[in-house]
Amino acid sequence: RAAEVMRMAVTTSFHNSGLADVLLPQIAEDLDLEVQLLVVGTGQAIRLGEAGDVDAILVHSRSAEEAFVAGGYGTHRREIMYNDFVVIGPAADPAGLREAADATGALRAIAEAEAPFVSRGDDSGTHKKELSLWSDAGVAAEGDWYNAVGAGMGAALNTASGLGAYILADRASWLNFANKGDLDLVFAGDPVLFNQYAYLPVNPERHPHTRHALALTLEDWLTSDTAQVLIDGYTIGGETLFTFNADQGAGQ
Amino acid sequence: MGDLWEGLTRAVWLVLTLDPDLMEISARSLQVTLTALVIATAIALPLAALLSVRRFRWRRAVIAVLNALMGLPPVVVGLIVYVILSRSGPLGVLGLLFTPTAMVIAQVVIIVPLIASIAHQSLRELWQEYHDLLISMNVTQWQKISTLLWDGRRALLTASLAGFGRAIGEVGAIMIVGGNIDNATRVLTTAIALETGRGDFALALALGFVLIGLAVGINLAIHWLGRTEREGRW
Amino acid sequence: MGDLWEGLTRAVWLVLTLDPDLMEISARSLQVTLTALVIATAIALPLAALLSVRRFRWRRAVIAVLNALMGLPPVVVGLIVYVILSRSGPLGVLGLLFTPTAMVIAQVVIIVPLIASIAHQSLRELWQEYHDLLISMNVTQWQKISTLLWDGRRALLTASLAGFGRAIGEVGAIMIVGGNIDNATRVLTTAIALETGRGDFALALALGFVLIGLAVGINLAIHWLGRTEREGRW
Amino acid sequence: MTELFPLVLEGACTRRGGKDLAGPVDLRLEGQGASIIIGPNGSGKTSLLRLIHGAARLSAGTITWACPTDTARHHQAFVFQRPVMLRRSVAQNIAYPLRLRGVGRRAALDQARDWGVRVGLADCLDLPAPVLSGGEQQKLALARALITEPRVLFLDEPCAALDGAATRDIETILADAKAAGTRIIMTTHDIGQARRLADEVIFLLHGRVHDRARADIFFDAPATSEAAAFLRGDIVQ
Amino acid sequence: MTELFPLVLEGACTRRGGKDLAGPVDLRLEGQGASIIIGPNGSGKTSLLRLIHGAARLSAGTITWACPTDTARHHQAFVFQRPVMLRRSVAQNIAYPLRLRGVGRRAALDQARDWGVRVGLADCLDLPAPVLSGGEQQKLALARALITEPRVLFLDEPCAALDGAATRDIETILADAKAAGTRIIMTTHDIGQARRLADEVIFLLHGRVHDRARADIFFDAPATSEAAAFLRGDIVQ
Ligand SMILES: Nc1ncnc2c1ncn2[C@@H]1O[C@H](COP(=O)(O)OP(=O)(O)OP(=O)(O)O)[C@@H](O)[C@H]1O
Ligand SMILES: Nc1ncnc2c1ncn2[C@@H]1O[C@H](COP(=O)(O)OP(=O)(O)OP(=O)(O)O)[C@@H](O)[C@H]1O
Ligand SMILES: [Mg+2]
Ligand SMILES: [Mg+2]
Repeated sequence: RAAEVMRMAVTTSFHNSGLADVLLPQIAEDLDLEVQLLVVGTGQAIRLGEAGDVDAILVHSRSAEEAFVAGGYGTHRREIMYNDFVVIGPAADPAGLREAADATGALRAIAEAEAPFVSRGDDSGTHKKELSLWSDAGVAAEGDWYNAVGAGMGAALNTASGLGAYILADRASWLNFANKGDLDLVFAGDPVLFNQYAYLPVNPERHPHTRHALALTLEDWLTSDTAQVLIDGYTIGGETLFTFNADQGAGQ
Repeated sequence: MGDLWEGLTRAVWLVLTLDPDLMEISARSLQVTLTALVIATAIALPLAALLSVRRFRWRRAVIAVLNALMGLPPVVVGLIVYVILSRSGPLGVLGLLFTPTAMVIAQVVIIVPLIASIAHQSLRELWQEYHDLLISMNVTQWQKISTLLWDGRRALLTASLAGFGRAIGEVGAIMIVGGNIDNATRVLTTAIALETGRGDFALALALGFVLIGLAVGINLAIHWLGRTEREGRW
Repeated sequence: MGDLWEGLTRAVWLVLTLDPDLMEISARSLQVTLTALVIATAIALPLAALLSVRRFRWRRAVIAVLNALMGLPPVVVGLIVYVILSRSGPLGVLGLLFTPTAMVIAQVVIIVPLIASIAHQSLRELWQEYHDLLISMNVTQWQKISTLLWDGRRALLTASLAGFGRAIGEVGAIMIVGGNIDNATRVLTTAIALETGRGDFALALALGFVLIGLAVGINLAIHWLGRTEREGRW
Repeated sequence: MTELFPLVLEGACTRRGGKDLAGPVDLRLEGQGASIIIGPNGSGKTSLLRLIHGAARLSAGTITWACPTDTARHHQAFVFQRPVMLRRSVAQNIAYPLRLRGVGRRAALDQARDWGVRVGLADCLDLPAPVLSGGEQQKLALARALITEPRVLFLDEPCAALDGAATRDIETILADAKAAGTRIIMTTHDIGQARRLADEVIFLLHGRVHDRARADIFFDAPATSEAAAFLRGDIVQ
Repeated sequence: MTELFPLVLEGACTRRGGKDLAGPVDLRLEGQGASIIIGPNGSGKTSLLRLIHGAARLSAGTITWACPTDTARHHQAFVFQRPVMLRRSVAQNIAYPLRLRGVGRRAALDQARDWGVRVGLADCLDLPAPVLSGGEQQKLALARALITEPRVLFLDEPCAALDGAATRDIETILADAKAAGTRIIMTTHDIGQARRLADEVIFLLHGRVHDRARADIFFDAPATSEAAAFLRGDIVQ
């Protein structure tokens, strides 16, 4: 048992990647700190932070994060790493996404073919990304083929697997997902699909009971070289998942 | 606490304005639950009566297992139904996954043991009362069962209502087999889970209050109907 | 279907190897559920007995509401408990959120109406039988209640087991108030939900089978203990 | 009409919780008249009646009717010491055995009302049966047994809660039934009633047949000292 | 010792489902002896007994004891027509009222065993009460009522299911209790028993007191034609 305990709310996509299982034991060893993860939706993570029920949050939804800091709920926002979104679909690829030039093209192909598509539909970072891609593509995301499931990444993937549908997912969740069925990765690589994770300690002025010092210690560790090695070195099936991009000079 | 209050006012507002989304998912909740309830009741009550009147070797064991199955975790039920109905599963060709039918199936599996256990509990007492008379009249198994079910109907209401309550508030299983698809399989509970995940606690609570109101309303209505029957000792 | 089979074998394997993670979360599941069960039973049974023996103006309404509350959706209970225990809520200073205690509280709220309703159902019958005698003996309210509870103990077992079943299989509420924190508040059901989200159905099913085995085992054990009492007409 | 009798019990015995409630009993009953079973409280009268009727489990021995047991069961009716009231109206209670035999609702209820009036329940036909007074419940049970016109009628202290007039009425009904060929097997603690109705008496003690005799012989000159003591109202051993 | 009597009923009436089960009744009961209530089935004997005892709701009129009702209730016991068996052993059933009064477990059970033996239940003290025979259940109910040494004892056909010897024993116990000052209010259909026990007779018809007289007068020269008919065993109107 570690001497200190703190709580951090993270999104399902981060947790599903399995990276936490690599980072947390090292944190416990280096800092003698047990980080308790609350794995929830992005919106819920932010609400937990606002209520002071956790000491820090790690999410990927830039506008919501900035509003969080602007509202005085968090002290600051620190970017840690990014991964990327990928489009998953039936291996047969009926809409022909594999030929698409960029992300918007891929989505347009789905809409034109009216191939079944599963949307998270839960205002998560992934969902917001998907919506912005649809609007970039100039396609109205509606119709029988468009299924807004209102669920976490894993549940949405399960649904897509059951329906044989396309879905936008983060690479980490996809690689860790076991119920692939006949789904396959059909599109990836467009820089617009990069997915930035940021760390936000909860503001101790608003919630004096929060363990702010521990949150800052953890931030230092997450932006340290140790973390960089672990994050960049984390692979599944030979694929790198995350790219460490913390500005190591920006620490407090 | 602010969330509670805001949830309440939003619930009132949603209901007063007859919010179309709310109406749709409430109607679907009711439809799925009532269908499941009718099916489950039709299975569970005769089963309970049979277990009361019939002595066979494994009777105690069957009753214990039935009791135990009240604890069937909904997520597990959901998973099993998912695996069976999924495209690669044995019943995949029916294409039932992510339809209200799949949700009904899962709910039936969940509430049959509950209704049967509670019903058995009161039918057993009634059977002890009736036993001598019915045995002496040399009635058939089927006549025993129908007599018990008819004369015990008041008590069986509690069993059915317990099933109704469990089904309408259930989320774990129907999330998996229904998929919470907007305009297709979204019901009140899955919508609540969604709003919770989004962090919109007030809306989640508002939907929750609507759901509680619905459940309480239906119960009160049934009790009120029950009361209009002649008030007797049964 | 392959998942079902693989789930079964993995369940057997996990149990046979006494997998330490499994042991830990199973123990926590049991601890939380049994604590909640003890508390809920201590509240619900006397309440049920009181409702049976005492006539007051709103009695029928209270019973109907209690029946209705069996349908209290767990996610809503979870949310309400969350809002109350949250740091910005009225009981936030206690720091109970995301602890097993919070999970116990939510479970108690969920199963009290269930246990009370079912218990009331059978105590009402017993009270009809005993009514004349006890009234004629001029017993106090408290003596009525304790006599009913004692002589009806067999039937009350079903009520408690129903509560146990509901509590141990519950996931919606304890996910919200417990947070499913590894090594702290993870229990079997939340672990199942987690594995389901990861798409690892086989592991989820394996945990589910362990959970079902646990529930069935405890039920059978209790029934077996019940049988060792003298076999009688009650 | 198939013949039900003679009925032969050989070493018949019903046991519960390790105790012989009645038996072992050897008995041969012929097809006519009324057999009255008497004996002290707890001597096993009820148990023996239930055993013969088939409502109690036969733990040892045999019970043989002259026809298949199922046929025999079909022609029997039983009036319990503590009548069981179905949670229905009085008329529905009396009609119940007819409904079981497939008689239509209307016809069954009409007959039930007739019988209700005959046993003196005219005023309470539409009450819920469980609210009836003790005597009324016994009358109901009688009507419910008689309505199927059984060929064998078991009665367990059918008049214990009845007033004098009702007792006389019921005795008349029973005598009529007997005259019409119904075999009556009955217990009672009312020695006067036993005298009036009995063709033969079976005296039970500790679950066994202690004495059995033609009624006139039994009452006038009981063969055993226990029977004599019982008739005098003394404590039997 | 506070005085319980006289007990005065004025227009007392218990109603159920729009029907007067008993009453309106005007009655003044003094503190001595045994009042036997008789009347046809359904005439309201049980209802009147329950009303006086306080087990049935008083729908109209008043019932006044010479002391506060609570005190009066404390000194009463009631033996029901259809005895209620607690789902416990016989001994525990008999001990139950003592336990309610705070007597220790051991002491209560010892007394219960004594009383069980006195009413003739020596052999079944450890059986579960619900399996007892009809007569044994009535004996249990009697013992359970007598064990608290009540000053007023209500009995609703207490010997209906008892054999001759048991009836005589119970009558002796009741006569002893009466001699020791216990006020007895009892119903019965056994006119012989009424003659043996009654100091006064209350004749009930359609829920009302139709006749009331000293026992010797009532039985030898009933004042009303209905009472005379009832005693003859004729149907009363
Ligand atoms: N809840 C009720 N609703 C309507 N009628 C009732 C109710 N309870 C009892 N009665 C009727 O009231 C009458 C009086 O009943 P009660 O039990 O007092 O009679 P009783 O004189 O004790 O008869 P018995 O000699 O048969 O025991 C009966 O005719 C009975 O059917
Ligand atoms: N399940 C049981 N276990 C043990 N003893 C039992 C059981 N059932 C009945 N008995 C006993 O068996 C004996 C016979 O009972 P039964 O009812 O046949 O007597 P009975 O002759 O009808 O008496 P009564 O005249 O009082 O009605 C009684 O002493 C009773 O206590
Ligand atoms: Mg008997
Ligand atoms: Mg009566």
